[in-house]
Amino acid sequence: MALILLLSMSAGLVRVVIGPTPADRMMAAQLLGTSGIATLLLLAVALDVPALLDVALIFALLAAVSVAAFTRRRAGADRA
Amino acid sequence: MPEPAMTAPLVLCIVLPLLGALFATALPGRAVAVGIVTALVTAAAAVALTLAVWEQGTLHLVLGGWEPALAIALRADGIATALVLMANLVALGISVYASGYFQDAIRIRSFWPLWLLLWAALNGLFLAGDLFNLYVMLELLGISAAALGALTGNREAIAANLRYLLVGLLGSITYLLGVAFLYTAHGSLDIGILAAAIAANEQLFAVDAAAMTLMISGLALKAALFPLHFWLPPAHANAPAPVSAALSALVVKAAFYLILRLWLDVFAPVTGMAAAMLLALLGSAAVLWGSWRALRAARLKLLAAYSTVAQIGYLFLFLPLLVATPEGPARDNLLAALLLMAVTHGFAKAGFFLAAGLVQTNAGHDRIDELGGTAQRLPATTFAIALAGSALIGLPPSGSFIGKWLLMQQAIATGQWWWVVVILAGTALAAAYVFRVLSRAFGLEPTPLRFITDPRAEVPALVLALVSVAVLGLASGPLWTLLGLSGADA
Amino acid sequence: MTAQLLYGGAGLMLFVLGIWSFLVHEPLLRKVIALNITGAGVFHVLIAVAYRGDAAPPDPVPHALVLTGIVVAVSATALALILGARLQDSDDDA
Amino acid sequence: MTQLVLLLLFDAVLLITLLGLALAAVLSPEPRRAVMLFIAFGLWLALVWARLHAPDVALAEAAIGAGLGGALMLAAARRAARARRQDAEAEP
Amino acid sequence: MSWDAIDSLLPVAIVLSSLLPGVFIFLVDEENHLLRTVLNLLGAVLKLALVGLLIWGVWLGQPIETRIDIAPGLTLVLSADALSVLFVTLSSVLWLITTVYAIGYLEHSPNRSRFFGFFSLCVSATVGIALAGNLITFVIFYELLTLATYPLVAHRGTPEATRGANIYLAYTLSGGLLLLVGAVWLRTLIGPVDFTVGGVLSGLPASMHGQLVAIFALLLAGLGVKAALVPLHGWLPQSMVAPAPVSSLLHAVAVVKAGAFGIVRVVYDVYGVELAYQLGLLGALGLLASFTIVYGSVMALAQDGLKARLAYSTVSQVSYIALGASLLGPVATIGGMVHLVHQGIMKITLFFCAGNYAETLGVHKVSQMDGVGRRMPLTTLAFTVGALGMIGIPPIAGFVSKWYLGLGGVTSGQYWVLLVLAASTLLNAGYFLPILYRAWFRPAPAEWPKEHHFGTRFETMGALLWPPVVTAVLCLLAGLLASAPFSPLEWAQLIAEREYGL
Amino acid sequence: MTDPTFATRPDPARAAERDRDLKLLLAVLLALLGVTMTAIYALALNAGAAPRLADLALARVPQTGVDNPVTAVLLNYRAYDTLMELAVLLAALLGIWSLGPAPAGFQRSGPVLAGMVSWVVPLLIVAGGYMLWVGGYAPGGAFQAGALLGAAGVIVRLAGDPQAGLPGEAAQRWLLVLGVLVFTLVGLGLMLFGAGFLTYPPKLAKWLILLIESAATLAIGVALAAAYVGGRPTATSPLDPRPSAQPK
Amino acid sequence: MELILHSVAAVFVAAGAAFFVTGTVGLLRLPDLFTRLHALTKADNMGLGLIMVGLILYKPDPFYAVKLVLLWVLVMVAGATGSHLIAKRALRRDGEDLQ
Repeated sequence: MALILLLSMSAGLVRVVIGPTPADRMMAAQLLGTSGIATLLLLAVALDVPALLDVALIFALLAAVSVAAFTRRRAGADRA
Repeated sequence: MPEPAMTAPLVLCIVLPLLGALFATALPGRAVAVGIVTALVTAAAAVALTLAVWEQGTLHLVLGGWEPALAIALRADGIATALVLMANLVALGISVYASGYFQDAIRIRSFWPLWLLLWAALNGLFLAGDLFNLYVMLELLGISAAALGALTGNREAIAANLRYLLVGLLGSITYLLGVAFLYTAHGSLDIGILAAAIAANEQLFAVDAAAMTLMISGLALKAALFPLHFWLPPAHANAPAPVSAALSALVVKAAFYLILRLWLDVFAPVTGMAAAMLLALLGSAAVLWGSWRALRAARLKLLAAYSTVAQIGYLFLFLPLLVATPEGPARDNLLAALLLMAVTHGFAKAGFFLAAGLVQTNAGHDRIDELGGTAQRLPATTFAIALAGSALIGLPPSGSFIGKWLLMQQAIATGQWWWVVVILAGTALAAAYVFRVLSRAFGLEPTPLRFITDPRAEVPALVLALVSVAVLGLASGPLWTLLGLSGADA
Repeated sequence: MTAQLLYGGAGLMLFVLGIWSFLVHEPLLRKVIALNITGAGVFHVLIAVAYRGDAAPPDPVPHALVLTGIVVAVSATALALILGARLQDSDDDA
Repeated sequence: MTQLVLLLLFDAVLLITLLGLALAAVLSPEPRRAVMLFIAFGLWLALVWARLHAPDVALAEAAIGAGLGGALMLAAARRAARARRQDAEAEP
Repeated sequence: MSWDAIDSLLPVAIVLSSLLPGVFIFLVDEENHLLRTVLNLLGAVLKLALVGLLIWGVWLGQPIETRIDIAPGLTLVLSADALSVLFVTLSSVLWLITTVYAIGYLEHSPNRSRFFGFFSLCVSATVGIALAGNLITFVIFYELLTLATYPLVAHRGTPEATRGANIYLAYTLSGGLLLLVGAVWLRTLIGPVDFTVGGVLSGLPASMHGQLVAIFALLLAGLGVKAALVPLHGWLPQSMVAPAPVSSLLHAVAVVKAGAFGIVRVVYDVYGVELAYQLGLLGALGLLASFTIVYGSVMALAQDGLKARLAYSTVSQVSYIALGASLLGPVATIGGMVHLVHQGIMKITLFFCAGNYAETLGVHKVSQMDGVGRRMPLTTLAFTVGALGMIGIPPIAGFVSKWYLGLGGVTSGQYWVLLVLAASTLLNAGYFLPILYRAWFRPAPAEWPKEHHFGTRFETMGALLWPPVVTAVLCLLAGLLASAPFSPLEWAQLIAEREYGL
Repeated sequence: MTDPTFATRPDPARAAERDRDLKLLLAVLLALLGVTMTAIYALALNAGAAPRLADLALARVPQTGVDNPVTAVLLNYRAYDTLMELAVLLAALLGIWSLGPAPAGFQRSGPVLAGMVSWVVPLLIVAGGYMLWVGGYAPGGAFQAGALLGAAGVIVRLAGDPQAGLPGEAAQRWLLVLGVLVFTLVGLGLMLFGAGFLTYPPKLAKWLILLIESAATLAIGVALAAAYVGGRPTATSPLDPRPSAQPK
Repeated sequence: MELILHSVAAVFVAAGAAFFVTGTVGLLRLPDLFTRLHALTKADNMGLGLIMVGLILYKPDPFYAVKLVLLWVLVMVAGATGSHLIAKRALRRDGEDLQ
């Protein structure tokens, strides 16, 4: 199962690489994040390492941070 | 479990500057006072450590009370102690000098904590008995050194130190990969255990050799061995003077110390003539190229920086001779001479840079061709440059004279006479670049009234330079005792 | 120990890839990324060594080393990037 | 047995994509794309650590790779992109 | 005090008696003339007293030696034998006189603390060379001498001074390096090289003789630079830009003598005359010395600058010492040894006088010396004594040296030495007599180039006048009282007896 | 990185070609190196000392005061490394501070982002606390917790507060040194009482480690957030008005 | 019993995975940004939700379940905010990030 997810993620990666717009890449990254969480959850079960759940939790929390980081603009930066 | 009181200096040498750095960070208004007090107590701890090693031989402390394999060991043998003593005395001098060097509050606040962290890293590095701990120390050293070097804030300094930081990171990562290999093969990080394991497992020669190659090339990058020296001159030449002194005299030496430690202790069964020859050839190139560039340098501090490249090169010339010389008094002498060269260079280069900084402050620049008047207005400083310079050349009486004497002696004795040619050429070039500076001191300028005008700035440089010449050149016997080596006639 | 070899080998590939990129690419950001990838390669080797199959508990020592290494790497990255920013500022001023 | 093969396949895909990501990150001249790829690389790395039973490291990697390191690098990438644009404007 | 307590401290005390005042002089404020003068003279007098003690001890045959381990296996040995006493005495006596002269000469120019500091260091290095008991000690002090003289040559600060100093440095440091290699090489062969009467190498197997010849070449090249053997003499005329006291003491005495003294040490106390002769080293040395003697004199003829002429004369005269060392047999040794002293006092007289002419009248060239004898009779008288001594006119000191050298040549069957001496004497006369003629018999010009009046009742300042007069008297005494006890000749005979085991 | 020495090149087209060749050559060489190292690594894995430190480290865990073996290594067996690692972080931050004041912050957040921030930040802090606590017996610990706190700072700065929600300079400085300070003082205190530097008595180990970890978490969080701010705190300096005050 | 639970869980997980695959395919194949955005949010929320249900069924433990639900909510919020921000930026075409 995890394998399928992984394959799907790999395909998603293509979008990250090819773009064409940064928005596309970001969306793809978001999808990657989510499927990464899913993969971690499955791995937690498959490998019997419950702590991977915490890893997934942090993934989710920090996905928010990275989305914000991607879309913020510096005060005073010119709108070129 | 050794008596804590006995091994206390071992810990204190590292912890005291660390604490000082913390207080200097937390109390920025009192940074100078905290710094000076810390410098004094740390140097005192280093002296105490030296006395302890002098009396009892190698000190060894496993932190945490676990099995040595599991925990981190601190150890102070003769080599480490000699370098610790040198580093701490030099650092004390630099601290005194720095207490008057920086003028604006922001620099003062930035300098002291970083400087004390650097100091802690130096002591920690010299005293570490664990390969991964050494990695952490290397990083602490590299990061604080690069940050200190950029403190002047001008473009060249930032660019040079950024490059220094990146190169240093590359070096330490490469080193770490070597450590990973060793852990894979031998399951330990402790220097002593690894040494035994490497000696016992000859079938892992390939792994050990690979690890050695990785670690030594990573460290050679940090020690600025030719041709990996490219980052050093701009970084050292553009840093504030006390920082340049510390970088050139101590930080580079720390990387070399590690190479030596690995060479002598950990990889002793793996090292061979081919590797030693390669390193010594690079060392020769460093001697010649560094000296040549120093001769052509337009600026005083750049000259000093290139001279460091050359001086580090000399230290590598010892390796093939160490390989070729069987255990015994001759090898002891060679090892002691190696240490003597390193220690002397530490004192001399620190003195040189401090004095150069003073010249720069006084003249507003450090272009050698225009220094005449300044050199003459500051007789004590010029004198310090002269003393330090003669130690860099290797003129008697200086520690490096004895070092070079013994080096040449062993080169002739082992039939590797070609190093003598390198040493001679390097010495002649060094004389040329040092006297190129000194000849500016004899101009038609007005007479200075006093020998010393600004004691806090001039005395440290003078004292450090004097130590490299008078103390190390005339009474280096105690070094042999400290190293625990027989001082027999070779 | 197939997994160990697989992941360790991949780590070594990452290591050389990072070094290659560090050597050939000029911009600071690319050098920093390259260094981080090099570091990741070394961590790979360590974690692979620690891995002892799915049944046995892994060796905690390399894990701790890698954790320390990560902190060091991020510290250095931060300093390098901000040094680069200052450098760019001084270029802009000039 | 199949499980073993599947796991091996999983390993293979994970590593190939990981190396591919690293290569793409390293080869990308556009700073922001490089950083994004690097962040994705960090995510993958966390998966690797998870796979190798190193949850502590995976936690740290997730926090650093996706969080701080990424944010720091993004800030730098923004600067770099701006500098590139300025250069491009200045050139013609 | 008993000899036991003294004999291990005396040599080091002699070195320190000028080293410590030197260090303190650096710290003296520039305007504090009195303190500086007191320090200078105190050191010089103290040293002289200590040297007196030393002479007495050596005469009695006391072993006087200081040993300091600077590193295991490397020992600094300061010891006194008859040969070192000769050189030490010469340096100490002349130091005192030159210090007085230098105070008069320089007390009104800038950077005095620096000058006198280095001046004292120079003398310390020179006595260190004299007292060196082994090769490494010799090398150390030899290099120190280079370092300490460099600032003195560069002292004036003019571009020519800097250039001269750099040339001086290039020569002497390169020489020092060769010497260093030779010393290291020798040490690897036989261990510590203590200077021993009769040499230390005679026991070595013949297979090593090739190496010994190579080492000798290295040592000779190193020492020959300071001894100004042709073709290594190029620095000497260049460094005449230095102030007169420097030229007089250092270049006439200390530096060149250090080289010559080193050659003597190497021949007698390292190789041993017998071995050196067997290896054919003496012949080579003799040829080199003879060539230098003639070449220096010829060059001196062509110089118009007074100091330059004296400098080439030095090149020529110092090689008499090497010549003496190169001839097998005690008589030639006596000639060479005694010339070490005689040339020193004669040449310093000449340089003092040259300094006086320059300082008082602004006269720098031979062609400007018309009638100086009438303007400055005492100085010119001293000059005359020195010049005639150089030519070898009895009863002045120089005659004694040449006599013994000639005799040495004859007794060793090398008659060509006489030829060299004759040629040299003729040439000496050729470049000194015209000066004397001009000074005494040509009318003085209406105006001197740059005349100073010091407001004394003598022709010039007392501190400048008396030193050359005293040294001129010494030249006469050394010749007249050559056979008195403790005269240089007697001492040279003592050395020769000990070296040849007579 | 710009290098002035390589700034001028005579012929760009040929230089570019040579550059490419060089890159390729380097790539080939490094690939060979990678393959060689992999072979050597395989050798090391096969012939190496198989359990390495694993068994020993796991066996001693009960005496360390914590149940998570990684935490045991980090804060007990190799506590000294961790102490120095905190010092590295401090050094990097001090280096950043030495380079000048913080650059401008970000534009103020819109309502959606503000809404997210308003509950992600507390969540991050809670998660940090959880990580810290859980570190004693399960994966987690001071560093992960500190990183979460740092991430909270990042998101606060992204949302418009240029100081990333950090306190004033004086407080920041104390918080920064807190981790190393507590660590060192505990170590020295133990030495003073005869146990040896960083040698915890088994009974106290758990609490001492928790104390150190708490301090370290705070310090790491503050250091990471401050590193993201990217310069000296500016609020205390009257010369630099807070950039966010400028309307844009 | 356990076997049935596991099978059901597996079905859920498989369904979730299918959603992910769909999302990815959508991301790759759909013509413009906004339709891609749509596909993405679908895959996100549904895929993850399904997998979580599967996992909760696989290992029924309250603490575990709470954590999973929290995780899901978090992902939803972050996803929603992210999509919103992306869309806003893309529509306005301002800001240096999205030139």
